[in-house]
Amino acid sequence: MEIPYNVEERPDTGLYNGKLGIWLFLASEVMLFGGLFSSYILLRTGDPNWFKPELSVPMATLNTMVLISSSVTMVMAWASLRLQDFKKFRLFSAATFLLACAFMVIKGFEYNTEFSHHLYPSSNNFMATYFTMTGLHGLHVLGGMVVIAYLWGPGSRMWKTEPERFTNRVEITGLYWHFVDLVWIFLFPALYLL
Amino acid sequence: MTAHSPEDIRKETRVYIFVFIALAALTVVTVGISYLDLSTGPAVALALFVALIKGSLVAAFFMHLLSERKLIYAVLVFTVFFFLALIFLPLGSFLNQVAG
Amino acid sequence: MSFSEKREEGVSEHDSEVPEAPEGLSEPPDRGAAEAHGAHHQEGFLRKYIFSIDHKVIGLQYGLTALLFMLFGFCLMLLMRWQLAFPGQPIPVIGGLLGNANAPGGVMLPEFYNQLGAMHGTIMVFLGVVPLVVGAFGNYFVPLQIGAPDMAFPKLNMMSYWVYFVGGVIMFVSFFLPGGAANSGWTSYPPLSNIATMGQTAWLLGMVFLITSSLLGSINIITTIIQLRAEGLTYMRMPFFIWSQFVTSFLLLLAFPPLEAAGVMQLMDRLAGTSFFMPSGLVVSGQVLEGAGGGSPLLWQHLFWFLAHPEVYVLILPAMGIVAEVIANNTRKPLWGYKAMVYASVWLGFMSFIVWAHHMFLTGMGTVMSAFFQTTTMIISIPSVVILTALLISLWGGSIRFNTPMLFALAFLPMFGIGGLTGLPLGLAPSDIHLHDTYYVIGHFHYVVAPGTIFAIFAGIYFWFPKFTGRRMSESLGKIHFWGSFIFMNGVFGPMFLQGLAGVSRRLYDGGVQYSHAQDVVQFNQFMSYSAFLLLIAQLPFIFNFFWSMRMGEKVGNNPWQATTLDWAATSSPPLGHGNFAEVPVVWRGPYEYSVPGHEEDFLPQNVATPAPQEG
Amino acid sequence: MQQFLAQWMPIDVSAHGYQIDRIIGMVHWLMAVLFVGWALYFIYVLYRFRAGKNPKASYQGAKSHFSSYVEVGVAALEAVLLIGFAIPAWSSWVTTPAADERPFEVRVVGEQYAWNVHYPGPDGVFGRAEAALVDTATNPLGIDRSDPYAQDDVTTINQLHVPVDREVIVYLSSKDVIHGFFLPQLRVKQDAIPGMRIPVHFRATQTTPEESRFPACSAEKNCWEIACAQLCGLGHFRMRGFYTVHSQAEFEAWMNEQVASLPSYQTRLAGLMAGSSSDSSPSALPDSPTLSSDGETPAGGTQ
Ligand code: HEA
Ligand code: HEA
Ligand code: CUA
Ligand SMILES: [Cu+2]
Repeated sequence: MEIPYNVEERPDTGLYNGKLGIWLFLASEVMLFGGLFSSYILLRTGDPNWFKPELSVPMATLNTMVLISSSVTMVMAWASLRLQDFKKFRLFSAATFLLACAFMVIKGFEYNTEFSHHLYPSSNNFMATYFTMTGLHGLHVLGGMVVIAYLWGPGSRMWKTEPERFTNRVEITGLYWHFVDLVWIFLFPALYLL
Repeated sequence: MTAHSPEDIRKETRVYIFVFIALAALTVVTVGISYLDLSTGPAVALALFVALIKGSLVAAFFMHLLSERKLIYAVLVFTVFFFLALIFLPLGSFLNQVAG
Repeated sequence: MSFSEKREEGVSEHDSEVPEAPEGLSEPPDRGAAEAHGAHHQEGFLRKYIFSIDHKVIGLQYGLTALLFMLFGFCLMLLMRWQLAFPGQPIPVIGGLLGNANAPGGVMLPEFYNQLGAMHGTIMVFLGVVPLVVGAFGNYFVPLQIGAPDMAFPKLNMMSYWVYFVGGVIMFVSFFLPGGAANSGWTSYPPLSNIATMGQTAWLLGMVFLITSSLLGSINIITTIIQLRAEGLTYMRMPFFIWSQFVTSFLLLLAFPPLEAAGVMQLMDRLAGTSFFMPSGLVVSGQVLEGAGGGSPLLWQHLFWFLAHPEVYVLILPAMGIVAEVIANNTRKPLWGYKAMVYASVWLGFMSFIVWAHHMFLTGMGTVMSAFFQTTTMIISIPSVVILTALLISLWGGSIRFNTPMLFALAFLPMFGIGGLTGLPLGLAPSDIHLHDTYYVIGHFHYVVAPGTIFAIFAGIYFWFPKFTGRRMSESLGKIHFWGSFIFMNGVFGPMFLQGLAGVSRRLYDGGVQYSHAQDVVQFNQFMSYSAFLLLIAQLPFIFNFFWSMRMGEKVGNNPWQATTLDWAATSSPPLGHGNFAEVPVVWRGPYEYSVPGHEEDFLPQNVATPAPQEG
Repeated sequence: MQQFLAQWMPIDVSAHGYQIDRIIGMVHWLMAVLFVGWALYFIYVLYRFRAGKNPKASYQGAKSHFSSYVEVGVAALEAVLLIGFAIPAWSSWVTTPAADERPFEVRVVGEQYAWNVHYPGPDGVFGRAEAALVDTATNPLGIDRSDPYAQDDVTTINQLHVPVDREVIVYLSSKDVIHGFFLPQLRVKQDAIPGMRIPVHFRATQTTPEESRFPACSAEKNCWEIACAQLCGLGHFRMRGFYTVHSQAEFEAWMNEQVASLPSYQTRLAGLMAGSSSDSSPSALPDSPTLSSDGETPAGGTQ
């Protein structure tokens, strides 16, 4: 027996399984990052000696732009599939992947500068929060990259056999990807600007 | 998503571009604000406000929450409630600490 | 497609190359590709029983692993109970095997006692009960009771078991690390845990795995319940067990991540030298600790209890669900106040997120916040009262069959009653001043988890055993097991309330013999420990019964208890592969239509179409 | 009920303890009534509706709405307990007595596995203390004896002495991990958390009988002890201290004796001692400079 509503939507909920699943997952991610944000706020309000070293705002701004762009290319990739344009999908998802790479490289440079200024997680609680939050966010980016690469490469064979299902997969990956972007949108002012 | 004609989808893609421009602009705005020498309170409020707008744009359009099913909203409403509890109750306890 | 074909297709192996994203972005198996490969008729042993993606196999895997862990957790406790009853005396028989680092000459060291305590709590909660009630019962019976062929995401399901397994192995192996296992209590309060031995790092890693596993499992259960309900199975026709799993999964989904965050932070503190939970200027054994400082120990407590309070309802809600099933079946009548029970459980789940700081009254909480948390704590006791009341009143007018599952389910009621009621003095902050961190707390929660949840688990095992195996467990052994467990559980936990009132602290290596204020009550320790040892003996008939009945038990049909829910419409020991039902069930009515007037049999299954299907 | 439970509870010698005991008693009443009520019903039902006697179940079941009244009743009683007793009791528990009540102040600092007690001495002001100065053997609290306020400060280990019938504020903190400061007979329990300085206050209503005083008391029955309630490491079980409630005169005598034996004090502050015979342990000025700087230092560990 097939598992129902894997591809098609269940009439009373209007959802296919994967979409509900990913939103539930994202809900739990909200709580994960919520725990970190909560800690950040508490530590910061609770510590009269809170110290925040200068971080590179230009690099982070650039990275924000990169991540936002990758979100657009991701959503465009999905739209292309819905328009039955597989070539464009490939193009856009390759762009997404490359932008994600760019994000990670820039992040790497940033970390490097910080290390060279002798700023480590152990330096103070700001740096600890900074490295933990951006590190965890980076891991999420990395996870997303793996999936995007898979869907660009071997996973895309499914387009021939089950196009609708493949489109769903891309949609789900997109939802996740935008969430990662969304987290960054909050991390950026919280860690760099305030 | 099924009921969308190619025409609709093309329209959507145009919206995506607008959203992108808005996001980029708002990023510049946040950075700009951070160079105004505001005191902590307003600075935090303003930065969070801008981030909230940006986040809502991403959620509403890229994650197409605007046209999403009720069920998803229900899940998110719960999540937001518990998220707020997670942020504010510990903070409340910290501020309501017996000290001497 | 004939049924047998469907079976084979479901378990065929395919697209094993799909990389699973670490965040669990996994997807259901790709059946199209499988057909392209040509069906693998001889699916290997590995695929069928080890890396199975069938919810029933996974459920059994969860069940057996968790039962073993529970037994292990119990054995750890027996060592501790020896030390509590006979402080400083060598442990008989196995004392010599524990190693010099733990028990030189068979006499347990305090370090070792603390390891056992922390690991008993952790193992019982995270490796025993949660995997049993959610991983095993949830996995096995959610799809069956809602008439689904499998879970919504079978691969995710398999992953959730294996992630759990790895977490369990890490926890187990940590006993063999230098310095032994984690020894800072199951609550792992820093700074103690930050400066503890390597076992704590293993504990944190293990917890990250266990939390991830629960998360994957809960996504699966929620999606399955929402998306795969059989036709006609509206929300208000779902068995109460399904409701309890539904609410529980939301708790797992939303309450666990903050502890994952906290776990990462504590790992950073221990491995990267950060100071999230370390205030400045600590002096440990005369040495000023290096490090940035400025952190907050209370931050951990908030994040921990944000998880751990909902967690206790994760332990109890599915137990209530099991008890409700058994009671409805064995009173031969519908549950009284089903709707009220459903609303109460949703309410319980909701409230459980905002009561957590009742574990932290004595951390210097001001009046406003303590009033808030006391109020929410009192409010949350109401839905429990509602559910228990409904179950009790359900007995009225029944035709009560006293078989083994029913005995355990019935005993659950007063036992949970004792445990729940003793939560009230703890929930009022002034009385908690005296009772906090005493054996009163230990008594309170053991009454809810041990003769509470564990009894519900036993009830569930006896009740559903015929579904797993096609055979029934022996009733006479079952009754011995019941009475033994019932008596000795009370023998272990009852005196704890008196010890708590006297002010005996928990987690004391010697059970408090040095303290004057404990003198009147420490002598109970021997009685309690003897009860605990006898409790182990009382489990032997169960263990024997369990394995013996698998082979030799009385063979029964699909519906030996004349029950109404969909799980009993499936063949007993249902076929593996995605296919639980010979034909897709359609639901016509509510879950507990027993003794319906005008119907000659005393039960009317949900899926049987009667001339006039009634509104449920 | 209260008397019934008191059989197992330690005696209560504090001014606020009756509130705690009363609440414990009242909740246990509620619990007992609920439990016994339900249990009687339960047994009756099991007997009356057993399958042997009642082969045919009733589809309707119970029709009465009695249970709703029970539920509303439970909620109402909980509300009364909460609003009428628990919240006010907590509020008074956390409200530190004002300066005009002349509270006696003392610092208690937990460490693995002992209770360090720090008295401000006759000047009523705690001297400066600092983590860097800690020496386990000679100066466990890290008191800076060069601070003028510190000259007359008295320290003890595992011995807490307090006057009777007077508000006492204990400023609790810890050097290393979290401990639980528990005085069973005084109904005092409070976590001692490093990095924080939490005041607990109480008023003892009885002096400690001679046989319950350290070292005269026998471990068997009669000591008034400081217990550690919070797991703090392998020595948690033996982190046991003693406390003694003295009459005012006795307390002063004890304090003078301690001060007199301070090496710094004998040389430098002999004159001050002469004037401190009758009622000279002045309450600390809450706004005294040392104290407030104490509060500001996040380095709670060893202040
Ligand atoms: C399954 C687990 C479970 C459940 C259900 C509960 C339920 C409750 N718990 Fe408990 N609790 C724990 C597990 C649980 N707890 C654990 C593990 C700890 C300790 C953790 C640690 O520190 O290590 C703890 C600790 C704990 C504390 C902290 C104590 C302290 O450290 O000082 C508090 C304080 O408020 C509390 C309160 C409550 C309350 C008010 C309920 C209420 O929800 C209870 C409501 C129920 C009722 C009111 C019963 C109603 C029933 C009847 C009236 C019917 C009677 C029936 C018959 C006689 C047939 N609990
Ligand atoms: C779900 C949670 C759970 C469960 C079920 C139990 C069960 C038991 N617990 Fe425990 N306990 C905790 C959670 C739990 N505990 C926690 C969280 C703590 C606090 C830790 C801390 O301080 O940090 C604690 C602490 C704790 C203490 C206090 C220690 C101290 O403070 O120093 C004691 C003392 O007696 C105790 C005793 C027992 C006993 C005798 C049982 C018995 O009821 C056990 C009975 C077990 C069984 C009946 C299982 C039988 C298993 C089988 C029959 C399996 C058969 C196998 C197959 C078929 C394959 N526990
Ligand atoms: Cu100090 Cu326990
Ligand atoms: Cu709780």
